[in-house]
Amino acid sequence: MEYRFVCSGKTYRVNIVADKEESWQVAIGDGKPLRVELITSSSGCYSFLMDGEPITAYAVEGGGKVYIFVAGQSFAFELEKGRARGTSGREVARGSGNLVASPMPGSLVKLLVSRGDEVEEGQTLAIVEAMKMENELRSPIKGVVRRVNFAEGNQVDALQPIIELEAL
Amino acid sequence: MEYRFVCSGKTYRVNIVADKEESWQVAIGDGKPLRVELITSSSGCYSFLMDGEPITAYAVEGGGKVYIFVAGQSFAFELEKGRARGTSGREVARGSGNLVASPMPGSLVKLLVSRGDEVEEGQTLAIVEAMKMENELRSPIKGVVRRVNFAEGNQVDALQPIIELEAL
Amino acid sequence: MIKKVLVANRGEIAIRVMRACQELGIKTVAIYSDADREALHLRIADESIPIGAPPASESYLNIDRIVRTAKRVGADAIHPGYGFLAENPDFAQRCEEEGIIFVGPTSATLRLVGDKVAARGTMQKAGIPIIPGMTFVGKGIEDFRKATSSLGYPVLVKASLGGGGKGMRIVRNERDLKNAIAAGRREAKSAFGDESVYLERYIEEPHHIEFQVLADKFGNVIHLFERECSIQRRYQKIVEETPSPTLSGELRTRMGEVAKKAIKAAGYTNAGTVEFLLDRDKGFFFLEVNARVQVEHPITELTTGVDLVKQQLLIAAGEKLALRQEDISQRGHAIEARIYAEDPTQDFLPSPGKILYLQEPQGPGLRIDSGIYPGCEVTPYYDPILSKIIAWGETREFARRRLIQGLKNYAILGISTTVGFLIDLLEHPQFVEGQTYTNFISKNMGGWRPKGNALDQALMVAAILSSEAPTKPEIVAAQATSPWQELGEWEICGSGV
Amino acid sequence: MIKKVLVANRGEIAIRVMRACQELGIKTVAIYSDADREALHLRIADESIPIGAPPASESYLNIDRIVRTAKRVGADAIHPGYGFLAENPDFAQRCEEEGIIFVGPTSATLRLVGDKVAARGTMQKAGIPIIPGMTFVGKGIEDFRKATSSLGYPVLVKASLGGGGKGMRIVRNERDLKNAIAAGRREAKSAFGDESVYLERYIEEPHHIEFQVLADKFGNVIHLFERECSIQRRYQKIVEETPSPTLSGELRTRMGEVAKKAIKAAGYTNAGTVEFLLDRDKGFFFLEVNARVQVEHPITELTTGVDLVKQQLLIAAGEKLALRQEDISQRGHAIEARIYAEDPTQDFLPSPGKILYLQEPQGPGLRIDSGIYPGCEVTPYYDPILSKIIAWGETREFARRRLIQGLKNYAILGISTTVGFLIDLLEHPQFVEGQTYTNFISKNMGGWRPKGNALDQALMVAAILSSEAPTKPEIVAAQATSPWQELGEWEICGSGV
Repeated sequence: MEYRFVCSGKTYRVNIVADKEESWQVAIGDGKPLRVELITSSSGCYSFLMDGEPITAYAVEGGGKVYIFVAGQSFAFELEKGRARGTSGREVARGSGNLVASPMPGSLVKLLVSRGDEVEEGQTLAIVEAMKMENELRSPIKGVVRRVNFAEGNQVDALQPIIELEAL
Repeated sequence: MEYRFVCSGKTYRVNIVADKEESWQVAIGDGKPLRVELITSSSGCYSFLMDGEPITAYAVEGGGKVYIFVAGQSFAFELEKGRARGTSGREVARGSGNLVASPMPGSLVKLLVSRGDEVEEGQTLAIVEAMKMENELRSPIKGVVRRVNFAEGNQVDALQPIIELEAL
Repeated sequence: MIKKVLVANRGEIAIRVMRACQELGIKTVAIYSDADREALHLRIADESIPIGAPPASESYLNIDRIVRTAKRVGADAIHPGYGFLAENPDFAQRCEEEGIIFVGPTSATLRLVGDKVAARGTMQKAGIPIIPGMTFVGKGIEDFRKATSSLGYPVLVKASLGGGGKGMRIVRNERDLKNAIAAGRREAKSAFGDESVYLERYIEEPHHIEFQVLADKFGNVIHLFERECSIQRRYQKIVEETPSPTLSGELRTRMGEVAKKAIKAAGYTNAGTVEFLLDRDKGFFFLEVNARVQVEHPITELTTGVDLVKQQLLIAAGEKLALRQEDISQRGHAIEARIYAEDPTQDFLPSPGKILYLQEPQGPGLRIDSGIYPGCEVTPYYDPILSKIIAWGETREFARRRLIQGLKNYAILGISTTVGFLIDLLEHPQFVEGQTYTNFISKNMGGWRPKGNALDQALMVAAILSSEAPTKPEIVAAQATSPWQELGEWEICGSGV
Repeated sequence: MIKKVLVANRGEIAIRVMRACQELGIKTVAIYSDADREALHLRIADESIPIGAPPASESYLNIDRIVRTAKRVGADAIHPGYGFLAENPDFAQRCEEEGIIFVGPTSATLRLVGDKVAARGTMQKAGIPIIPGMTFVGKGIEDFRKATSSLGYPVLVKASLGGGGKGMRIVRNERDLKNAIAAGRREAKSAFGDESVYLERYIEEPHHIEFQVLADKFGNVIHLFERECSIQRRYQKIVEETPSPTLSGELRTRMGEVAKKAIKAAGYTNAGTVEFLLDRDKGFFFLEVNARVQVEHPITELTTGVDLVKQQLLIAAGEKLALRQEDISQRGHAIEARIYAEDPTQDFLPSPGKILYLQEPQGPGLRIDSGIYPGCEVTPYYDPILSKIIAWGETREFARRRLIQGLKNYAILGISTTVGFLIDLLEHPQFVEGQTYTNFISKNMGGWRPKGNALDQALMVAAILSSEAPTKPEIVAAQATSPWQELGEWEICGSGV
């Protein structure tokens, strides 16, 4: 069986075949399959043998993602939903290239453009403050401001489009 | 509403009335009701205000009991099932006074009496070893051995009657 | 002695202070904003009082409300922790006026050392080396332009009331100067309520070394050796250690004496830190006095055996320092790593959200000062520090390995954190060699991503869990918000009722 | 240096040893019985090998199998931990024959000090004071009766190969002598594979004080001061501290020198402990040499800053002691409390079962050496120790308060533990005053029950949870045994597949 996981905007293919009880053959992408055995699982903590090497992983699910901590690194995976089912908010904000959103919730402290302004790629369009840090939102493209959805002082949510652009 | 909880063989009455959302009036036995408010709960950890005093409690349920840790002390409660529904294994073993059982699983290393023997109250009848510790099982009464259910070297479960006595 | 302390802070430092109070037999009062109704520091305190809306300006920075709360609950002292009002002279003065002990220096001292520009002048007069730069607050752009003409680029924009890197901007050419000053002013205003900024020469690849001092009200001053705080991102420390691998014994002694001199020049009392920059030629310059307990104070505690927060409380209560300089020695080595709710793959962008899973490490030589619990919400309102992990070892190398093992067992899921980044930083060959300087991260860790083998392992785990997942309708541990969502099989027990 | 260590143990001590190995860059191999397939020490090791059925005699005591396993995996050393084979001379000898480094003294030394009767003779000859009693192993009951006629009652039955209180019985009159000897022999046989017992005068209300020593293979011996281990139940320590509140500086120095003399008399190498009884008149008697790392070693580590397990490994590898006596000093105070799966309301009866919930404390000055995790099964096969919590403080009182706070935040649910008992013990006025002696528990803590107000609070919580519990069919965290029982809302994610 093949799964496609999305992590930080990249898609990863994983092929998995159940071997025997609590044992699998798993291959990443077109790589060689590895034998993975589950030794124990308890309260979100899982012990595996991966090709004989003991690996402890922690996993939890929330908000449609699975979060996994292994070897000190943590990852958030989403199962790829297929193109037919449309794109998520995050994909819109990042992928289409003409929407500018804050990657985190915060307060819109500065709005540097208005409707109709021409902007350069990399130009700072707005500043959002969260956790006492200012973060500049820059234009992903050269274009024209088509819409501004918020005013200075507004609270904005993560990935909520603040400015909509049209490419030039 | 009244609950009856059994803990270490004793029964405790608790009266509880819901006050408003996440707030209750609770009385132990015939005591004065106390106002208890729930502040937070997360992953088995609960913060309450009891009569204004902050109390953190941990709780989990398993095997028909609820386990509660508060102020460094832990308790296991069972809801009293009512007399009509018979007595549990533990109650049989302890309450009737004529059954001798090990309070923990272990190995029966020594059997000191046989069927028909007369025994004194407090006399050692058998020795069970668990976790490298010998534990003597003593007679709760003066009586006669009616039955011996295990042989030396057998594994015994917690609260499984090993010797049955008849009072003299 | 103090009887009851109101802790005017939140998170790990509020808990740290409360623990010290408990050990001294002092009652504690927590305050909390509406966003912190479920925060961990409420569970530790003897009582907890709400003090306002989530924005800090309406709660943790609300001087009037905090002072009134202290009076109402009968607290005879306020401990401000770090950040928020810790170095606010108006707050300290208000406490003085109301007869409440402020656990820190006097308002007059705070005013002096808090004004970086004034402090630079005082130190210069006392014969302490300072970094070349402005000794007055810049007004119009011309003031700044003029300063750069003698200093040369790069320069650093600094907030006069600054601290923790807030309001700081490095400027490498004339073109960026104006924007940098404007941004610095906005951040300074938001963080400290004052937009004064000035310029200093920017020293390339310096070491950031600070000395911990304790000063009582009777003129006794001791230092507790240094902390090497060069590893920073966004001008904020993220890894600190002591002893510094850079200092020779002779230099350490000399800087310690200068630190004590600086403290005396400022008329400083209570626990404080004298920060220095050490340049490539081992020249050192006074940077500022941090008039608070520092985030990184545990590494000093672990190597000297002195409890700094308890000392703060004793000094504030008017006691004489029981420690003399000759009582203080360093034993072994300690390293602290700060765990932030930040995404190190996105330039340390704050990452608020819910902690869906938490497993903290333990074991020999590890100390965890934590402000989080499983299921808690990390809100976007405050500094994104979650916890600190500190390792002590007989040698730097043993401490480093312990810290890495600790981080590898510090499972926080649901939000991005600095854990994985810190492991790779601590394993970097330059860190292993003790080659720490303030641009270590931008130079060595740029474009950091988790290593491929960890990603592969995580993908395999994800695939296994996906392939075995039957339908199950709710989230365990993560989103349980009321008792009955967590107690399984309860009805077996309850059915008899 | 050693490259790979097989740790012939389980639980917290196996993990402790593995952590020391990791810090020294040594690979680790865990062994486990069938009962321990899911034990925590497997998660820490680089590889894990099953070695037999649950009874220790078929697994952790199976010398042949353990040695063959070590050879097969290429381990050049075996660390035995404490208990099991730690002080077994046959095991050490087998390692010597097979060319495997045994992390401990030589088999010859183990044979000498392990035979308590022979050790008493050796020490007597070296001029070290010993407790009056038999200097030979008793055979028939007459041997013992004869000994009691000169010693007088009460006497102590002790296993010649004993340790940890196993096989020990106090006898207060002639009538109980025979049964006590038989029981002592059975326990000794089961614990040590040898039923030899002897009698010693029973000293009333003694202090149990031991000195930690390190001895290399070049004749260098140092001591690392004492541990006060008087608080015991069933002849087994449960609370230990250092420095001892009972010793004067002069007595401490004198006992330390005697401890080193004893170690030299025994030709002892590696880490070891010389145990003394201190009577009411401050007279001290050699009790025995413990030829292993002790359960309570962390309190010495926290006050001296020396990592004893790393020292064990370095000495075993043939290195010279880098520490001299004058390098060793005590800083502050440390207290350890042992958390056992035992029911303190039922005379410390072992309480095996599943740990349904676990929340371990953390914070300044606390160290947790733990062998458990949420959901793990505590089986009835082995010693019921779960974990140790150790508090360091600048003073005894600060350490004591920290330890109590730590215990109050150490939530273990599902089995009975000593946590609540330990809190009340540490709060007992006699403990606060430092009045510790070996019958402290029977004298001060008899019939212990949790305090009524804790019970009341727990009952209120139980009632609230009962009253709010709707139907919910399964147990969270507790009984989850496979991934899909724990990942909620997984199908939301999986539905796209």
